[in-house]
Amino acid sequence: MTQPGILELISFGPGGWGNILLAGAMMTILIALSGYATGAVIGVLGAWAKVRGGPGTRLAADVYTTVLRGIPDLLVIYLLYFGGSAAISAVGHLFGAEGFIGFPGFLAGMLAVGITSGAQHTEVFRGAFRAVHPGEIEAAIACGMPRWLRFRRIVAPLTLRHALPGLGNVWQVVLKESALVSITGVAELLRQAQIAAGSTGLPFDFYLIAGGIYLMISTVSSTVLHRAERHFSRGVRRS
Amino acid sequence: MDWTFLQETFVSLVSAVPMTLLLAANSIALGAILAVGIAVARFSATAPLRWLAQAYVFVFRGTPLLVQIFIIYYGLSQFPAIRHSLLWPVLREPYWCAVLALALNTAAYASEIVRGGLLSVPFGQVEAARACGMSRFMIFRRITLPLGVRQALPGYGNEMISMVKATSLASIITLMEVTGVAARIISESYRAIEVFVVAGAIYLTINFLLTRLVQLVEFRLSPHLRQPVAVLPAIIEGEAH
Amino acid sequence: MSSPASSIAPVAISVRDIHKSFGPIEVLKGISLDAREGEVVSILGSSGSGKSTLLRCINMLETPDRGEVTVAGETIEMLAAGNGKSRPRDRAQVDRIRSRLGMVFQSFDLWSHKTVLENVIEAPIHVQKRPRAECLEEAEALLAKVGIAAKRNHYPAHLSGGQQQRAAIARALAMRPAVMLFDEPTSALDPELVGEVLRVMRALAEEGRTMLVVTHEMGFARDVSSRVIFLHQGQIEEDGRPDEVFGNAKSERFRRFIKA
Amino acid sequence: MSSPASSIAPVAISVRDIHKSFGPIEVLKGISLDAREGEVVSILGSSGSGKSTLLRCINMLETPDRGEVTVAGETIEMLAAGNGKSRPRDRAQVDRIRSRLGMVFQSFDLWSHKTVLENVIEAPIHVQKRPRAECLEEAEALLAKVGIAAKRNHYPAHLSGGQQQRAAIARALAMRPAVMLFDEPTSALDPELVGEVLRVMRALAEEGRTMLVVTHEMGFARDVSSRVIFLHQGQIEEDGRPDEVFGNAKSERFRRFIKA
Amino acid sequence: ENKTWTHVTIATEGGFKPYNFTKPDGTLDGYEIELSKYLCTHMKVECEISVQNFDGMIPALNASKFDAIISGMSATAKREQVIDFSDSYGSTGQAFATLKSGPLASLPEKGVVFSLASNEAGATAEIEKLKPLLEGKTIGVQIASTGAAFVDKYLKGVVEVREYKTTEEHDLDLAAGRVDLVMASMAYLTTASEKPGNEDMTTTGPRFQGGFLGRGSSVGLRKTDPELKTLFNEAIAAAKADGTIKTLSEKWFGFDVMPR
Ligand SMILES: Nc1ncnc2c1ncn2[C@@H]1O[C@H](COP(=O)(O)OP(=O)(O)OP(=O)(O)O)[C@@H](O)[C@H]1O
Ligand SMILES: Nc1ncnc2c1ncn2[C@@H]1O[C@H](COP(=O)(O)OP(=O)(O)OP(=O)(O)O)[C@@H](O)[C@H]1O
Ligand SMILES: [Mg+2]
Ligand SMILES: [Mg+2]
Repeated sequence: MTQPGILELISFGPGGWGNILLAGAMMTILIALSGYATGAVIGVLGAWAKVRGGPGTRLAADVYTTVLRGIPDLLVIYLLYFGGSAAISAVGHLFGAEGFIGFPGFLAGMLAVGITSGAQHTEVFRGAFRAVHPGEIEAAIACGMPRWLRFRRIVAPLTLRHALPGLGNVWQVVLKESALVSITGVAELLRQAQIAAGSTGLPFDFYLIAGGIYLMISTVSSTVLHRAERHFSRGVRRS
Repeated sequence: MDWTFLQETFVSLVSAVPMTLLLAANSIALGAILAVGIAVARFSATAPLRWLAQAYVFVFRGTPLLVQIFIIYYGLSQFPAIRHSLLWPVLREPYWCAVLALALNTAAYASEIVRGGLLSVPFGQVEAARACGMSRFMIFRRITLPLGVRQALPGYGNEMISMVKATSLASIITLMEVTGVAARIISESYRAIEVFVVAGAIYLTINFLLTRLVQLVEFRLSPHLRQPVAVLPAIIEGEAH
Repeated sequence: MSSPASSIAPVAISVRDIHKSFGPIEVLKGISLDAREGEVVSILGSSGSGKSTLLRCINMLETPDRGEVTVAGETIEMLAAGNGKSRPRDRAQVDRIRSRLGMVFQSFDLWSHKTVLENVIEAPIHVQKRPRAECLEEAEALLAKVGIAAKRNHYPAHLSGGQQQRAAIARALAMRPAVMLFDEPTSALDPELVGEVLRVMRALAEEGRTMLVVTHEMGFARDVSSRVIFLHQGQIEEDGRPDEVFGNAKSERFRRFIKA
Repeated sequence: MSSPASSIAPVAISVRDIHKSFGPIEVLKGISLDAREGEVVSILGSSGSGKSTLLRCINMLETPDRGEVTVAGETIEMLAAGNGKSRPRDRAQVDRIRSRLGMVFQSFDLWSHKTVLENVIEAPIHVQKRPRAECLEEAEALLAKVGIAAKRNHYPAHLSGGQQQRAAIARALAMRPAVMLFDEPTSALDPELVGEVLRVMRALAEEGRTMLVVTHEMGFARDVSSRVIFLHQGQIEEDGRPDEVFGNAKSERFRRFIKA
Repeated sequence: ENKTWTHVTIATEGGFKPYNFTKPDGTLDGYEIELSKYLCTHMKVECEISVQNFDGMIPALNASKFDAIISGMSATAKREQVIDFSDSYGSTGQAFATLKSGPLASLPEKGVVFSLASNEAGATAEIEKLKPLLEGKTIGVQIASTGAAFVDKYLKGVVEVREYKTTEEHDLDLAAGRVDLVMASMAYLTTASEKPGNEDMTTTGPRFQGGFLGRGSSVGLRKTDPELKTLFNEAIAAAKADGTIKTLSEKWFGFDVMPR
């Protein structure tokens, strides 16, 4: 058996794995994006609870971040995928549904990525909020800006300025965390690479290819993040 | 609930905790040193040094750790040149390959966190230090780094915790740390949820202690953000005596 | 209370028995004062005497431990909190009242992510919901008035101290507040600009706007204000028309203060 | 150049033909000045005239585009950079010279992670490598001198503006600099404290320390300084003894400035 | 209540050549894929084969994500505690592989099959003969595979064991010289040595099968679906009887894997 070259492996023609890898990459992006968005929403709420909440909400937010940052993400996926199905079926039976109702793997994956990255988002937002110069927030209070307006116009943009490097990190983590979702049968990039590796006996080549594709996705996303960083750092003098 | 099974699982998993801790501690320590270096290189006046640091961060943040471990462990060993080099006694060992991969990986993330922290230091305070005649290195060591580190701590705490969890990937190169043992128990018993709950509890305990440690350090490093309660009674007392 | 004109005018702002402690230190020990429309009240006092804290309590940036603030007849309702302190009952009310109180901070505190012009139009557009075009026009006029129209598109980090201070004044004025609170509005200005800013403030006074001004400028206190207050150890030691207070101070402490 | 005494004393600091632009705006258009030991030079000028920029160029916080700075006989060597600008050749030399130049910033810029006392002893211990005990003792004396000894263990965030400014003065004095650069050192102080700080500055002058003081206090310029400089549009418009300058100014612009 | 099956979802790993694997166009192929098609036709049910991660397969089966596992899974006693198995459709036994150039390439009794079920005494005697030859060597096995169970039971303390997630990975370490030999199913090893990169790999020593090594590859089913098990057993019996298994296994493995 002669060893095919990498170009041959990723081609879209017959004998090339291009189509499968492309589908995997799309799935990875889809899971990562939806999970990241879910996480960001949770993160804003969590940071808000930690900074401004009463003792109860603060405790709840603390427990949430400690537990979810502390346990392996795989466990969350397992619990949602296997446990979630059982829960949904139980609810379904109450409403007279027949048999077993599946908890879609994609949904479990997205929620799992969202819930785990939400804990990281919370910490990033909290740290960034504390870096905002308090006088600027006071100036907004003194103008009579109601909370939401103040948040939208002053606090959020200033917080984002400090949060962006951290948010970039979380995005990178999420992008690769999406690989764990393969446990639910979702055919994302790394899973497709593993299948291809097992089917061809060329593990090294396919891991390299997968790494390259992840890098490509990263390139695009870090360009976007860099633009955002520049936008939110306007008016800052740097050493 | 099968208590004996949970108990047996717990005992097997706990015996793997030292391996997990050793991997985490070594790679975090090695990675932290590397991270500060990279963060500093990113502010360097020498363009090639800046590019090098940027490329490093790009590659190691941009690819899954799993792929990195795989390439370092299985990939490098495919080249006879490496197998016959002086590095082989180190690279031959799965343990050192894991530490290497984890450290290289965390260094990329941590350097970004440190960079963000350094950038958040108010410019005026750096200028005040310059005006005192402090050298660049002294400003870095006495002003920028302490303020920046304080700022970076929450993010870095995150990163250390991810590292503890990331050690679980070492199981793919035959290291029997907590997840490796858990995977073996699962593939023998097929009771994934129970085993993962026990493993989860163990990771949670480790990380909980780690979080508290980071919070303690955070508290110690930021007296200037607290109300001066601790100081005032001391003064009043001092004046009373 | 001071000039005949202002004693007829209605009370614009009234502060009753404000107390405030930081930890064990009681900074304000029961401050009361009224200002009528068009009155310019200078607040004097040595460093650390609580002048800034008083202004911050008035617009609830610091919650007073006790006491009452009334702006244009509306009293900020307070609730007793558990620990012997109090807090406002209705946040929306506080926001509404704040938008009638313009404040210029000692440290300017311009929003660093917005240009000078954006700083000035931010609150009128978004808090007061006035039309953008109108706000822009007014902002330009205000910036011209304080002499930094040329810097309208600069970010605060690229301005000199005096320019920042003037931008902060323009930002506060843009809200057309009933009462202006100034915390050392001219500390970073040269005499020429001080003159200009004081002219702006005088014009505001004539429009019937009330002002509380923390200042170290004796000239301003003497010549522009209609009333002078001297804070000492958390209490009002002197209160009266400038000529009364400067000419014939009751308090030994104040005589020492102005002699320096 | 001003009083007979100081014209005999050696030159402490000499600035030659400093130019500085920010983008298209030329802020300094060739400033030259010498100050002899013990001289107190007041720098006046309207807001935005470049006073802060001049001080910042002197200790190289901003790199002048052109020109030369000499402190105690040592000239900071500059290299031409590509774009028609220049930069210092030897960073260590700049650091050494800076440690002989004390600077008090317009915005104080205390180090927020250190207490007042730590701020004061930081540079003497770590830059000048003096023994800790000696530095502590001197710092306590300085803090007492500026009247904030009681706040020695507070962090800057918990101080009033005036207290911060005094801490910044103590920090600069602690380096025992040959030349002190003050950027509006009394802007946040009340008259009483201004008096105190000026007394400190006068004492420093008598010790033979040279001072360049950016100020808006005409009183200070007139009574304390031995020389007054007026900056306008990036150039020196007036330069002379206070009595000469205030009594008999050549420049129309300056007469307008002090009349305000 | 008897469930009637018309539609069955089958899980396979999709990357375990030659049992099951994916072709570049995304379709599945391999011994088990062709066999499943035969079985489904015989059972007169509509089948849907989906690719699943091997790790989560048994829990997922029990969580009803699909109905059957056909993925080279051996029916061992441990697995039978959790799920049910059909009759076996292939049993090749466990064999060793090493490098052609290595010292273990010439282990005795190459290719001889020892059954732990019918000839346990012979098998254990053979293992005793191997022990001195393997003393101190490192062996690689797939985690929790039947091979791992064998090594754990008979060679513990004699050899150092490394456990890998996939068989591919132990092949790589064999080539790198990190392990001296590997143990895996005969069917896998015969084809593995044909893969690129494994040219230097060869099977060596005796083979073991039966007993606690399990009945060989079987269809994994939920314990609650006895009807489906009956259907599969009938179909497998038919495949054995009409020679389908023999032809398919010769096509894919190069020898007959008919369970004996
Ligand atoms: N957040 C705070 N926590 C603790 N103490 C504070 C706080 N804010 C102010 N103080 C203290 O309260 C006192 C009054 O401060 P304030 O800022 O009102 O003084 P001020 O009269 O405005 O002085 P200055 O003229 O120097 O600005 C000071 O002693 C200060 O140290
Ligand atoms: N970093 C910078 N980037 C761009 N422009 C700047 C920068 N720093 C200062 N300037 C501009 O240079 C001019 C001089 O500023 P400088 O701070 O020296 O004024 P100043 O004389 O100290 O005024 P003030 O009395 O208000 O403090 C101003 O017009 C200012 O906008
Ligand atoms: Mg104040
Ligand atoms: Mg200035």
